[in-house]
Amino acid sequence: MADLSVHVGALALRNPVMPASGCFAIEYSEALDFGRLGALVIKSVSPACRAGNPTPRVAETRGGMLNSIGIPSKGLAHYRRDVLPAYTGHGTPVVVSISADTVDEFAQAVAEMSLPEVAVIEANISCPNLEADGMAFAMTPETTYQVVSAIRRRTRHPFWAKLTPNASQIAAVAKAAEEAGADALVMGNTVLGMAIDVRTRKPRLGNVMGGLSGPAIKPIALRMVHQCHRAVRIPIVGCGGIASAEDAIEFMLAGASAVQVGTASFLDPGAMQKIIDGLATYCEDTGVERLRELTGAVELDRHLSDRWLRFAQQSG
Amino acid sequence: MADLSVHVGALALRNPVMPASGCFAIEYSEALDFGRLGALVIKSVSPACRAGNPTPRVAETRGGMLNSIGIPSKGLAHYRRDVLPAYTGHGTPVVVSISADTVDEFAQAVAEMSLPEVAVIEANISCPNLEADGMAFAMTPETTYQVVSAIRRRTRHPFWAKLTPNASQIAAVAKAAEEAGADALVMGNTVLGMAIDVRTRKPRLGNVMGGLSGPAIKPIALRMVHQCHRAVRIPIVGCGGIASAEDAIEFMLAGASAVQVGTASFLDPGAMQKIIDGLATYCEDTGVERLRELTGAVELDRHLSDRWLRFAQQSG
Amino acid sequence: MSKNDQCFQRNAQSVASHRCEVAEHRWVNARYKYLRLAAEADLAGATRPGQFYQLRCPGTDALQPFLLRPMSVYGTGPEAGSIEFLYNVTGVGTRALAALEQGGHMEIVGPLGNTFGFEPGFRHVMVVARGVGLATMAPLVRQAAAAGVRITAILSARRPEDLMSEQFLRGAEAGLHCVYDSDGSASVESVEALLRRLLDADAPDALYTCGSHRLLMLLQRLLADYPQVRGEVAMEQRMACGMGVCLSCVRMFDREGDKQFLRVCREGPVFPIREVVGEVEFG
Amino acid sequence: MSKNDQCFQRNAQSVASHRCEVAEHRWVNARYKYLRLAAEADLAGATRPGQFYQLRCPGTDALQPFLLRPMSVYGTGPEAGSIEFLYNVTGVGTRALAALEQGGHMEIVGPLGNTFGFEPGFRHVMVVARGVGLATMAPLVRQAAAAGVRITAILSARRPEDLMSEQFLRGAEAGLHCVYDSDGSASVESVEALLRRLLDADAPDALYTCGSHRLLMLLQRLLADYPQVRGEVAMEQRMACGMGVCLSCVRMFDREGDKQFLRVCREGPVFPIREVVGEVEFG
Ligand SMILES: Cc1cc2nc3c(=O)[nH]c(=O)nc-3n(C[C@H](O)[C@H](O)[C@H](O)COP(=O)(O)OP(=O)(O)OC[C@H]3O[C@@H](n4cnc5c(N)ncnc54)[C@H](O)[C@@H]3O)c2cc1C
Ligand SMILES: Cc1cc2nc3c(=O)[nH]c(=O)nc-3n(C[C@H](O)[C@H](O)[C@H](O)COP(=O)(O)OP(=O)(O)OC[C@H]3O[C@@H](n4cnc5c(N)ncnc54)[C@H](O)[C@@H]3O)c2cc1C
Ligand SMILES: Cc1cc2nc3c(=O)[nH]c(=O)nc-3n(C[C@H](O)[C@H](O)[C@H](O)COP(=O)(O)O)c2cc1C
Ligand SMILES: Cc1cc2nc3c(=O)[nH]c(=O)nc-3n(C[C@H](O)[C@H](O)[C@H](O)COP(=O)(O)O)c2cc1C
Ligand code: FES
Ligand code: FES
Repeated sequence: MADLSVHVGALALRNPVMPASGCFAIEYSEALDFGRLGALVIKSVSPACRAGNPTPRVAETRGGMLNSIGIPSKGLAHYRRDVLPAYTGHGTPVVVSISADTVDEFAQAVAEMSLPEVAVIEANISCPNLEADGMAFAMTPETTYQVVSAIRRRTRHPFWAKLTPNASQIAAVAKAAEEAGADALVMGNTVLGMAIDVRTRKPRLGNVMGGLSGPAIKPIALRMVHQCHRAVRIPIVGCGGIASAEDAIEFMLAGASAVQVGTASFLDPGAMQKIIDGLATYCEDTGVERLRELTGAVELDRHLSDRWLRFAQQSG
Repeated sequence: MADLSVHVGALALRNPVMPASGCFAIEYSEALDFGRLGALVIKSVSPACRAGNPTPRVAETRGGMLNSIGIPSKGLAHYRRDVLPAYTGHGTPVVVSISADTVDEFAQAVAEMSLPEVAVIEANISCPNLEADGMAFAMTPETTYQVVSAIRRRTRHPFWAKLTPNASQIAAVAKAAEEAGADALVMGNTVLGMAIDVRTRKPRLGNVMGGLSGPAIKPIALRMVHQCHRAVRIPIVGCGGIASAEDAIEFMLAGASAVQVGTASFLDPGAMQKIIDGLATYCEDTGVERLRELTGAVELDRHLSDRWLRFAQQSG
Repeated sequence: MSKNDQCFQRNAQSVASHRCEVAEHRWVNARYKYLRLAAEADLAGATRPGQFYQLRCPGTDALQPFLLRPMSVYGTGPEAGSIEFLYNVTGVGTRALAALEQGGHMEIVGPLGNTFGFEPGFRHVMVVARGVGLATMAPLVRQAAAAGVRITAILSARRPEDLMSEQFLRGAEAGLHCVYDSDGSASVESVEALLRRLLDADAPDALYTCGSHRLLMLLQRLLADYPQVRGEVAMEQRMACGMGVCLSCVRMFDREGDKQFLRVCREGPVFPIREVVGEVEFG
Repeated sequence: MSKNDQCFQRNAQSVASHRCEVAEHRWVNARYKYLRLAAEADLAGATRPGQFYQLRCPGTDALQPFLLRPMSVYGTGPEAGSIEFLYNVTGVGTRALAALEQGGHMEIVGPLGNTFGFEPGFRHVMVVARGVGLATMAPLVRQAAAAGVRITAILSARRPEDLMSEQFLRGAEAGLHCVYDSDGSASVESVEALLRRLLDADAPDALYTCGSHRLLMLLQRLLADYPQVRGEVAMEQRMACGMGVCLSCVRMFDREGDKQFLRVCREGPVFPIREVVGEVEFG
């Protein structure tokens, strides 16, 4: 049996497969053995109490779905008391995901959640920054640097910055997060989208726009993982449209050290376990001994363009 | 029979359905009556001669495809002599799409192609700007303004700026194009993506990365059309994942005056005609007399968020 | 939200995606289809009345559903792996599903959701159903009949040919009252009069409803006058995960004076009628 | 690129997406399936040997092809709407296709591409096939047989059980030479010796090949010594549109000393063997 263990920085995981925030909760223990996952990532919590967005909160699209759940939250104290404990007894590292509205609130919240029972804090900096007119922190390198460095100053806990695919200069954003002290990147969140019901002429989501996830966005997320991998030296956790072991391998080849599975669990709550099993099978079938060696192992032919150009120049 | 005619600025079209550049050529006359389309948009041409990108140039993804054709070109003189004439005799407005490497080359090429037999010039400013390190012109408002205003100075022809969904601040880019004098926007082009073959570990495209198109990107393109519609007063031509009459309607409701169909034709070369027929049926079924009245007619409930907040506040 | 030692409301021993074979699939009337699936697992033993599954409706060339579709269990057994659904063919998913042929395969995820608060000691129950509500409450009717509990059923439909009373009772004995839009007997006023007469004559231990928001609101109002009658409703909401994970399916409920959002897929789909907040629809 | 008065190389009177019913679908050996479709349109009349269609392989739960799959026409008729394919079950699309049941439906787009340069006045033709090449050249064999032209066929395969010579000839008479990897007779040296012997003994008017790059390169080399023999090959390349529109399927050819990119789907799939540029593979 191949060695499926991976590292994300100093953190060792028994395998690279973990849930994506917001697509996992304690109820999945009815369908999965939490002790066999790589890590447990909990739904984002925000310090501010919020009810979340109007219904309908989900709509389907071709090969994917839109959601505008928002981050319903009852605050950090409630979270620590009533949410977190259920996740900490499974022998699997727990990742707490934080959202916040301002740089200070973010840093403060991360500090507060830097608890011994929490292995990693994931900062969901794809969420709106109220100080920048609601534009997500991770949309620009500048605001990324600001929030990540503020967080770094307040915690010694391993922390991952979760980037958004809506950013146009993803390599620069990734570098800003690295320079500001993030231990790893999660690439990435949902892509902003919209759908309209042509019968009622109304948006399909109560909130009008929402985040696109699922296989439809996989090529975009994969491209961004590859771009981040070229740009930074910190590890990358790939996320976006992963639904099979082959998808997970694709992300690892592109540069991911581990992967998160979101929407795929909605179609099969046992999806993560099937992906883990599939990784073992892939390794056996292809003679890979240590899965982690796949990270960044895409075979790029650096001379291909030149060869092609020379070849093509023969034509008139 | 409903009135399907629309206007894109001063240009009147018999219906809103036209091909997307690069997804249409004279060979489709085997499958379509060009006299029944709204307009004919030809594959982008660049003044510089190019062979295009290495093969393989296409790969499929979930609900879409990646392409890295590039813009093979034999220059403008060849285009004018050997390509354009085949399109001009069908009684349907011809849209010439131009790509270029620099601002000056762009402006020069548009000027050169501002011919009487050409109804509109589409400037594919989603293509790489060699003066900005290969970043596409339409990635930032600044470079958009530069190239569009340079083009505007050189032509009196109607011209449309084709934007890229890879830009993060799409409303600002749209406004820059409007202020710089574009007559309309085409929203939008492909989304940059990537795919890896997990068996060979090689990228599925010879060029490594490529543009994602097809239904997978529809929610993204639709959202951007909506954002552009809120930001500018010039007309918008919607493009991205349109494969059915309902998709076309969805784009019109979001703010498009006309639509372009790309990838869908590859799955059925008669797709555009079926969409046109479907638009007529939709109008009949829903009692719409003038299709153009649908532009921007999405029903947004401006008070919904407030109502929801008040409703949600009841909860503890 | 009720808690047990698992720190969450456990609705099933285990939930999984089950690959099933289509054992029977046919039209019941112009709009509804009956579907019987055969699974490996003991779904009959694992599933309780009121629970639902999420169906992975197989795509066709023209229809490509992505999310699963929540469907109440219409019946189970007699074989352990046998499970039945009764569904309205409406949108993308159910139209795609309708094309599935006998002998074909599909996946379903479940069992999901809670169950009706039925107690074998009950003497008399009343069910008020309309449309798809009928599929949801059929297992409850069977349960009540098996327990020897007397059943009064009020069935509402557009027209007599839409009623499906045989599909509802499946041989169970019940005092049956059918009301129709077509002759006005299904109007709120008529149904109110009918219900008051029935409740006054022989108040049931519990009253269950599903399938009509209008009937639900009526029953909530009526039940204020019959405090001894337990009232339950099976609700619907857009779902993604169906397991309580994604928070898409919330509705507001008034639980012991505390208004709160509950997940239809987890704390429901069955809720006390008295707790429903007659919310306006959003979006 | 050849031009006619339509300013492009017209390969068919009209091209359309045809909805077909699966009339027959069965395994031919462990890797190949035979598929016969029934369409409304007169595909038999519209399709010429060497042409292909793009198949919209219907998705399954696990396999969801997006692009159409190019497939040579293996045969047409006797009914006007009848069209046959013979395909290798390999990746996402063909595995999904293999699951399609008799009586099911699928869409195909065509006819696409050019045709073999066969002339009824020919006396003798030679066909060299391997793998899927067999499907592509089967209609040419039938055409030659019908025209009373003598046929020499060299079939290459991994092992005797992979050969499908009956599927290739379909009753046509031919001088048949079978070579195998398993006994070494399919090695380039052996095949070269065989071909030289055959060409020297009775040079054909034309020699056609499909299905092996190695054989193609060998034939290109050999044909230099037999300038009077016309040589043609049917090529493959990744495709999106299949109609000459998207420019994805280009390969380089040397046409009258001018190296140029041609579209396999439009200027091909049949090209003169002598024009092929033995390009390295990219990507
Ligand atoms: C717990 C529960 C049990 C149900 N049981 C039954 C049943 O036994 N028989 C039956 O006919 N119907 C039942 N429904 C309703 C059924 O889920 C919808 O009719 C179905 O999802 C419509 O799918 P569609 O693809 O045809 O429609 P589409 O319009 O294509 O659906 C688009 C999206 O909206 C969702 N949606 C549409 N209508 C509803 C609805 N009424 N409730 C929740 N989501 C909806 C779909 O699930 C899908 O995600 C139940 C719903 C719930 C929540
Ligand atoms: C003109 C032409 C005629 C053909 N005729 C036949 C035939 O009669 N019988 C037969 O078995 N095969 C034939 N092929 C090859 C056939 O198209 C591929 O085997 C098939 O596309 C593989 O699809 P897949 O989904 O199984 O593989 P996947 O690996 O899932 O395919 C992924 C993508 O690559 C493309 N692709 C993969 N292999 C090839 C290939 N060899 N050539 C072109 N594109 C490819 C697919 O079309 C698809 O777009 C022909 C190809 C061409 C170009
Ligand atoms: C219903 C839903 C809720 C989500 N909630 C959160 C969240 O609270 N915090 C967060 O960082 N990401 C959230 N996401 C984004 C996912 O974590 C993930 O990044 C995204 O869905 C892409 O992965 P996928 O395609 O595998 O789903 C949510 C996604 C979905 C679909
Ligand atoms: C094969 C292919 C080639 C394309 N070539 C061009 C091009 O030359 N110029 C251009 O502006 N857009 C080009 N595009 C982008 C399309 O015009 C269109 O914007 C995009 O594909 C999204 O629309 P769709 O989802 O309907 O295909 C190309 C797209 C494809 C798939
Ligand atoms: S559907 Fe996900 S929480 Fe109910
Ligand atoms: S496949 Fe599109 S040009 Fe050949």
